[in-house]
Amino acid sequence: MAVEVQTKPAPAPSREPIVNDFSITIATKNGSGSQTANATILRALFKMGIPVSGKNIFPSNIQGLPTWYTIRVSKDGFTARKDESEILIAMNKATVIDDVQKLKPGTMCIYSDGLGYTPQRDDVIFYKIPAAKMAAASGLEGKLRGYAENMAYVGVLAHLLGIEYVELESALNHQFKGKTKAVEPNTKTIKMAMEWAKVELTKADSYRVERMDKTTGMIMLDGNTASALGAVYGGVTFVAWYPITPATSVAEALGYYLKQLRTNPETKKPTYSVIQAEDELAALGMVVGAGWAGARAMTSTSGPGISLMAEFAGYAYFTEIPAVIVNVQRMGPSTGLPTRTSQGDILPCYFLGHGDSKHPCLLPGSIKEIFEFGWRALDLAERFQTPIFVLTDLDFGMNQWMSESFEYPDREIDRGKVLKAEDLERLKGNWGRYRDVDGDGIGWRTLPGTDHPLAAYFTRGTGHTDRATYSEKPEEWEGNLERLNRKFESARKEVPAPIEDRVTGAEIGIIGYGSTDPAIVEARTLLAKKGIKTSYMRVRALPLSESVGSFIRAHDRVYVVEMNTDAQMAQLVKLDTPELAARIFHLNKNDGLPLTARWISESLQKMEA
Amino acid sequence: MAVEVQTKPAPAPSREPIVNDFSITIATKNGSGSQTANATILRALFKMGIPVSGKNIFPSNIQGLPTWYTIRVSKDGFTARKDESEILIAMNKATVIDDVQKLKPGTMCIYSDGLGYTPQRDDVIFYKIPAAKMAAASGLEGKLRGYAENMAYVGVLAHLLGIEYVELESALNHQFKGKTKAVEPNTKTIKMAMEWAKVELTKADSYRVERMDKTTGMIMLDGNTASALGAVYGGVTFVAWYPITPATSVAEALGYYLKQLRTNPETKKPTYSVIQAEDELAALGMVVGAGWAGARAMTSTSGPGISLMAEFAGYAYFTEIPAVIVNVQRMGPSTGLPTRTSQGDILPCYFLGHGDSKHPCLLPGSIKEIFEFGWRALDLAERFQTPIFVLTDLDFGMNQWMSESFEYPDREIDRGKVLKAEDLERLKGNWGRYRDVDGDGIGWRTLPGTDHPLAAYFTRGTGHTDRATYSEKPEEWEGNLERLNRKFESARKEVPAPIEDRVTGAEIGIIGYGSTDPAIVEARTLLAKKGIKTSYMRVRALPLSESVGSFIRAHDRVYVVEMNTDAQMAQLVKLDTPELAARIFHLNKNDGLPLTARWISESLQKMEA
Amino acid sequence: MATPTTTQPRGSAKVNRLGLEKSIYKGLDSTLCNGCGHDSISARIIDACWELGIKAEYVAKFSGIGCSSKSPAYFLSRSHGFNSLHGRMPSVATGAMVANNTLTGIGVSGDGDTGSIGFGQFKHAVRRNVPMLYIIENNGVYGLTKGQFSATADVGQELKHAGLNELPPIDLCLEALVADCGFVARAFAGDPKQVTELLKAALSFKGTAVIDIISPCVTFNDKDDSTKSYSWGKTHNERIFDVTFVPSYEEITVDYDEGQAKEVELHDGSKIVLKKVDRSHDPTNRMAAITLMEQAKTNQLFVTGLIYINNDRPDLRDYEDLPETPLAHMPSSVTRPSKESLTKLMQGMM
Amino acid sequence: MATPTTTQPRGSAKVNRLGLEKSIYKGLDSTLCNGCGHDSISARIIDACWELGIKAEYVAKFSGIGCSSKSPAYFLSRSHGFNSLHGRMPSVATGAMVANNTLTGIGVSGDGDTGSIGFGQFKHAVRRNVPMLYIIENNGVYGLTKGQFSATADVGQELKHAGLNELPPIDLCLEALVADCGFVARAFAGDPKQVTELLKAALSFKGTAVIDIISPCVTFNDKDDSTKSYSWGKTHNERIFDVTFVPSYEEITVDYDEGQAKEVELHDGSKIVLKKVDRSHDPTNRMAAITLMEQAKTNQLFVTGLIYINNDRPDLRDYEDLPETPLAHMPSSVTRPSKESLTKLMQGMM
Ligand SMILES: Cc1ncc(C[n+]2csc(CCOP(=O)(O)OP(=O)(O)O)c2C)c(N)n1
Ligand SMILES: Cc1ncc(C[n+]2csc(CCOP(=O)(O)OP(=O)(O)O)c2C)c(N)n1
Ligand code: SF4
Ligand code: SF4
Ligand SMILES: [Mg+2]
Ligand SMILES: [Mg+2]
Repeated sequence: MAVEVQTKPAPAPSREPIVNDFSITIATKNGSGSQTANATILRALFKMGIPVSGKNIFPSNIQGLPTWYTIRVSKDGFTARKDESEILIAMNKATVIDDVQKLKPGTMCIYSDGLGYTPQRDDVIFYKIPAAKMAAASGLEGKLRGYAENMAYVGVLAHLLGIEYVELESALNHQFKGKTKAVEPNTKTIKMAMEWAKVELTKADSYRVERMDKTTGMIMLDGNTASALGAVYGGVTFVAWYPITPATSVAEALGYYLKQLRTNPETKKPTYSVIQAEDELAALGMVVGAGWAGARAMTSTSGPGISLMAEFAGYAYFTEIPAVIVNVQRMGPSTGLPTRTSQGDILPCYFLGHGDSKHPCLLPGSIKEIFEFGWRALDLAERFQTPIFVLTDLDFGMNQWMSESFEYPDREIDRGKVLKAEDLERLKGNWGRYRDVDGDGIGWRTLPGTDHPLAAYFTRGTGHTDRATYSEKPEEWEGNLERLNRKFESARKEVPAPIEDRVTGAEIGIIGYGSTDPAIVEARTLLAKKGIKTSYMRVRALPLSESVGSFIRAHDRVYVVEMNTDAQMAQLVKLDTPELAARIFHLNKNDGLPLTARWISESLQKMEA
Repeated sequence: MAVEVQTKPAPAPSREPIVNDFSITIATKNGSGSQTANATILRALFKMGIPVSGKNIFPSNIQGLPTWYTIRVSKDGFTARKDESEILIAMNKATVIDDVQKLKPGTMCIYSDGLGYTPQRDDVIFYKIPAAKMAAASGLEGKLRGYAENMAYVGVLAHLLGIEYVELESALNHQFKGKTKAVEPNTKTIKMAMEWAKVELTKADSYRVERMDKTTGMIMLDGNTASALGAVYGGVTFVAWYPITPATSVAEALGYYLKQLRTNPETKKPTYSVIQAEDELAALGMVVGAGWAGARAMTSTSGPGISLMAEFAGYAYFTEIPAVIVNVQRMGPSTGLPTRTSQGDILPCYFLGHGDSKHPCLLPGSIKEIFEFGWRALDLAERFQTPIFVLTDLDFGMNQWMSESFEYPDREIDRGKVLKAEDLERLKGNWGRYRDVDGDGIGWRTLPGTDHPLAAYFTRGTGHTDRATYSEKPEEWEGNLERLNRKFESARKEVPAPIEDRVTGAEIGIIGYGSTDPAIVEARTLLAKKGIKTSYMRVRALPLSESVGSFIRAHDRVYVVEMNTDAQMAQLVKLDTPELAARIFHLNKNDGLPLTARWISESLQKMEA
Repeated sequence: MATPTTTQPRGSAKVNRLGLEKSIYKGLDSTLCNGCGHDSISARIIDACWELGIKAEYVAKFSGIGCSSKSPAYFLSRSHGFNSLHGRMPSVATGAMVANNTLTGIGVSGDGDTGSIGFGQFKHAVRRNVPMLYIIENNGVYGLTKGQFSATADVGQELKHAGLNELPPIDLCLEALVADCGFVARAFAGDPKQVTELLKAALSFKGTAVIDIISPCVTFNDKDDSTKSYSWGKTHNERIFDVTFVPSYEEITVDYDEGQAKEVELHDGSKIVLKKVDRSHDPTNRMAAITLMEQAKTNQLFVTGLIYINNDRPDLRDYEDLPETPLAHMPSSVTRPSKESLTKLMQGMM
Repeated sequence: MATPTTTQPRGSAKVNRLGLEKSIYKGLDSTLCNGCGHDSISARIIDACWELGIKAEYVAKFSGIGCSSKSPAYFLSRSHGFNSLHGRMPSVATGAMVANNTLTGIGVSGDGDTGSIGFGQFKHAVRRNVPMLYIIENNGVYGLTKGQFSATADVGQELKHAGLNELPPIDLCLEALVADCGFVARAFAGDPKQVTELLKAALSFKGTAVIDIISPCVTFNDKDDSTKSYSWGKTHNERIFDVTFVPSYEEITVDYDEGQAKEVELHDGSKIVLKKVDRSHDPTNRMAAITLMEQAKTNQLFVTGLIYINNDRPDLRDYEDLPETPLAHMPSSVTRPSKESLTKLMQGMM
């Protein structure tokens, strides 16, 4: 086999080994089956105890358009995206020239001979691999042979970096749930490729991996699975949804795990129902109907679905019906970039619906929190009898993250204020659906089917008295809206509070939320290295906690870091603390890619200058 | 006929006549046909040269529920609602007790003997009228007889106040377009009632009207008609709509006036098209399709329709398609109070759609301006290739207002940047749909059907290059969004600027918009009487003009007066001028009734205290 | 308008089999126009529920927006009501009926609500066979917004402001049939006996039972030449059957000639007895039903009665394989999987 | 897949009657999966438009969202395209076709786009008879979101992740028929000749022409037992007619036995020649068409061809009584009434 190795030594001066601290980009075509290969590498590294994260930058297409999978290997445990990768695995003819162009001097590139590519740079180390031949040698046919090509780069990379074969094998076993028939052809190719590389390649780069112990007890999964599991452990009983990228896998994971965990072992009957609706209007309509009737009900969607849910969201807000809406944000406005990430639905969700509507929004900042907020959202929805939005995004939802293990819910399921027939008996029917008897703005509700002649009330989107009868009286309208605002203020105190890291002596504060947390955490270490101290407040919900104000007050300049065009959170922060607005700065970017620590740190420094 | 007149003199001490300065409330049942009667009174007063305004407080029901029609007579030209009326015409058994309760001492009440009501107050002057008998005497049958009862109170009131019979008669002729058959039975009843009153009633109250000359050259109409006329003179060619209170009459008036003014006199063909869609999603979809194809297209709707239009609004924003959306605001959230007014859709319209969408909103503050913004909105939509919202409300839209005559548009119709086949020839096809060649963020578009091989482009809600081809490239996405923001900033300068009345020495500024203007104007005179100087800025569009900032800076305290629950405009003002937020105060109320000057002035004083 | 039927308690009995007077089944006073067809339908719902001895506490009422959709406030005040959004009643009912499978669902919609904005939801609810009675109070007009055409307006129909309708009408029975509805009926609000019997049958049906009731709008669409007017209905109402509903707990006492009547048995053992009146129609034959509706549409015939019945389709609760305990009442012990299960899951992800 | 037809320029002619090569009618390179049925439909659209000598500049292309809805980018690059929102193509096309009555409209949608989220708009566009060709690329699945069931999936259809479908399918031809569509056809993407001829006929039809084309999704729903797969299509495709379209500017040269063929003339003088193949069906008989589709649905028959044609309904442009000048090009002198007219109006309001 012909092998071509970069012979001129790369101009890298030091050549000290770079261990467990680099990124790998695998450039392929959509639909070429490289996911398995990439996941195998990721998992093998993870099981070697090395912190990793995997991000797929993919097109809105099923087959053929360019896709980049990036694996970050970080001994320090950083999981954010990096601006550049040190290792490129080039498997896509359409992008190879561009992809190589982006490499920094001293980095490396593995490429398939099938690309017909001839390296044009001498400051990068190239390894050409006969991927197609190796795949042919695998004995696999058709589509599967294409997949085997991917295993070829796995093997070569493993050899060059020192990824342990046993971990690759067990990663494949994990993925194929131990099905030898599926695993074997892959391991065979990997072994072959490793052998080949050992014989034919001379390692000229400095990148290697070494076993560590930084992932013990950690799990690896995508955020949408975490969302689904959160709901499963939150006791969800009804799900209605409509397919939309990147939210689809929430519902699919719900289907999968509910079946597994919530089928009655005796009757084999489900203790839940999942319905694929005809669109998002119907999906939320069903959820609202189910929530009204007493189910723990939720839906999941993304941008366009949010727009279509506006009318029902306002209805549920005003009639006070629990509902959980998971919004896995993608890039908008409009259809936008359906396979790219953004945090652009903060304002749209908070104010969804005409008139004076507003909704508590939960903003999990880690995979573990996505799970936690998954069950808490259901509790909050029933407690506050209102729609609760949970906002994650494509980066969280569809990428592979390492995470601490999830903690079992630390409190009982909260079904909120529901009066049973016996309660009504006790109250002698003296109750009002919208009466604020507890001072928290939340009334007591009854469920249809309650066997008491005075249980019934009439739910309507029109003005009503506290007994739910129609009313156009100015005082009654105002009174009801005031109570709703009181309820909203009660929610402000109950939604997850921000998490703060205040650093003494820091003049600068950073406010962030959601999936940008890893990049912010890393950016703070970069800034610290430059001698810039920063405090950090990660907000976890809307309405904003009152502590946001004191955080801002404690700093001279506060940068709100986010991933949208209009600095939406910064706007909300200013609205809540107008008197501090002069200290609040926008640090937002929205190009579809997850923020990087470098961008945050450099932009902040520029603004400071 | 038995007549009962308050004999004990009311405790009013002075008994000076109160001329042309009071309000009349006519309490009836919905569907009882009292509109004609009320309009007759209103118009007769108007034609006597006395400033008047008429407001209908009606239920969301077709027949039977209580309705109050209020006519304000104001020699000073104030047209805002007043908190109380001095004259009650009680025709509804269901509300008479309450209605009388609300009267202040010294005021008067005309009531029908049909109510079976016995006056319980001796500080109010009562006139009982045998309305049913008079109606019977009219010779009318069935429903019409009920209507005649209404003419009975017209006659009695006319006698008591001194409304001239000729003006009543000509008002009826105006309403019935001179159809004697329709007019006659009414004039007959009025005359009879006036006669009866002359003979049987002793005037014990102090209210009267006197001819003035304050309405010469003025017109009287409702805002929805003004909206429709604005669009007609704006050259609208396509309308799609879906019925909804209180916007329905915009489309109905469009149908009426387009037929009248825009039928080709030769071919008898319409030069426009009006389609009743199956819902609001389809209505805006049709408008967007028509606007894309080159029609001047618009729709009209209210709250729930706005929610349903969210997805298309975002689409049109992002693909840059002109569209005008008239939102006649009603009380929300949700179905809310469909027949009550509010300014609750400021935020929802401004940010309509998921992702980072935003839309210019026009906020006319008078009937004349509704007309003007009607045509300007179409120009702006085509100029900026974007949806333009025009926000009026139920109070403006469905009530009778006196207004200055409309001015004919002072500039040519602006069809925006459209390239024709010959332009493309000249450019040798070198154009890009989304290319910012003029530095204002606005690209040039072509219309389908343009006879040039390079005219076509592909409109999509997904990310695109400046040639409208699909793109997921981060820089291209960002570049496009930056251009959209630039375009939005261009629009900021072109939308109607605020109108200011700066008073030297005033520490207090008031910011208002829309239908609350008359109440603010009046409140300022009340405040002035108390020695409180105020400046006033009426904003007329979003995005807010930069002059808002300088207005705020010029005052110590600025009150944003509005009619919604969440002080939406105040929020936007703060967002645009965060550094001034500490001076900005919310003066908002939202109970379904138009604001009154007294409420504004008293609340402001309370906040000042 | 009293409607003596086989199922009503005999003689002077003032209470039904639950021992309840009819007044218990009433709602608030109607705020609709005097003489509105919708009000007589409300009265029939009260009759039917009382006569069947339905426990109102177990009924859930649904509607969209419109005059028609207001009517659930005017019957069964002991039942929970859900006045939802314009055109969205089907989705709301879907969620509620799945959340609690012990509920009986009564939905009331209008021709605008169902035929325009809610058309997609209507068709999909029928396709899913959501277990509920779905009444369309069809007046060919938008009542609440004061007289625009709905999609069921006939060609040539005239309205005061809207002018003349030229677009072909949607036939909601045909639409239901094509969407695989298992219970399709048409009736006239001015024909109390038939409405009541059809309602009773529909309330015992398992799956979506659609009844399209022509219900005149006296305020905006009651001119004699409107096919949705009282006078048109009265003169054109062509009953294909004389329908009698016999609940499971009663014996058939109604008598009829062999061969002239058809008996259809429902899931709960109750029976619908159909006495042929005029034309011959087999309501268990789908193609015959489609043909009949198609003919009626083309020729503006006002045929009323049970158009189609098919007991065999699974309903949504079957599709969803719902357990006995309503989802709404599933205890936390069941809905939250064990701590161990989470630990195991976590281990699998390590 | 070249498709020789009567209308194509004979012999070695490389240009059509406008003197244009076929490549002019192409679009961008497709980004759909290799072998996707949608791509062969795009190719047929290119064929049909080229063969008819349609001026692409006067065509407007519309779509919703889905793999299918992407395809307008892959044909007629000289035509303006409008890739709208999921399920909302009908309303957008309605507006555009009214705004400019000189445009020829080609809409491409998917079974999800039309049968689920866009069902209401689809039915109402057909009811309005929006003048356009409305193609549904029907694969029984949501392609772009990776393999969920659409509402046209047959009972018993299985998908990798979604499992087994139990809900009855929506038949979009039947739905179009019931909504009074005047041109209803079904075809199979793997049958190029029939697709092209039907497209040509549809492009000459005045009003909404619906063609439901079974278009296999090779990635998510091409298992042999799926009724939307290539192999099912190939083995089950039962053409009811051999369709040939003869444009107005050509003579009929196709020969056929008298009695075995039927000729339908369109508004523009072109003709559709239908040679009977198998079963006897009269496509001008609405009830026959409904019956055929109902039978096909019940028995999972894959009958293809022109199901129904009716030239007599006015289209939306008739209903709207559109003038000759497109609304889009109406000059300001016409669209802004005179100053005098305003003065007069104002006087009337004084
Ligand atoms: C989204 C939305 N659009 C419009 C309306 C206004 N609206 C209220 S009722 C109605 C039509 C009702 O017609 P129909 O369903 O036939 O009921 P009817 O009043 O005739 O009984 C409309 C358009 C609304 N409430 N919501
Ligand atoms: C409002 C909205 N909801 C969901 C989606 C996600 N989505 C994109 S395509 C699609 C289904 C497409 O199916 P179909 O119309 O059958 O087209 P196919 O891909 O099968 O050709 C969905 C649900 C969307 N784009 N917009
Ligand atoms: S308007 Fe018509 S539909 Fe509405 S309540 Fe009156 S009669 Fe009934
Ligand atoms: S996923 Fe299916 S429908 Fe989409 S492009 Fe691929 S084959 Fe075609
Ligand atoms: Mg109706
Ligand atoms: Mg599909």
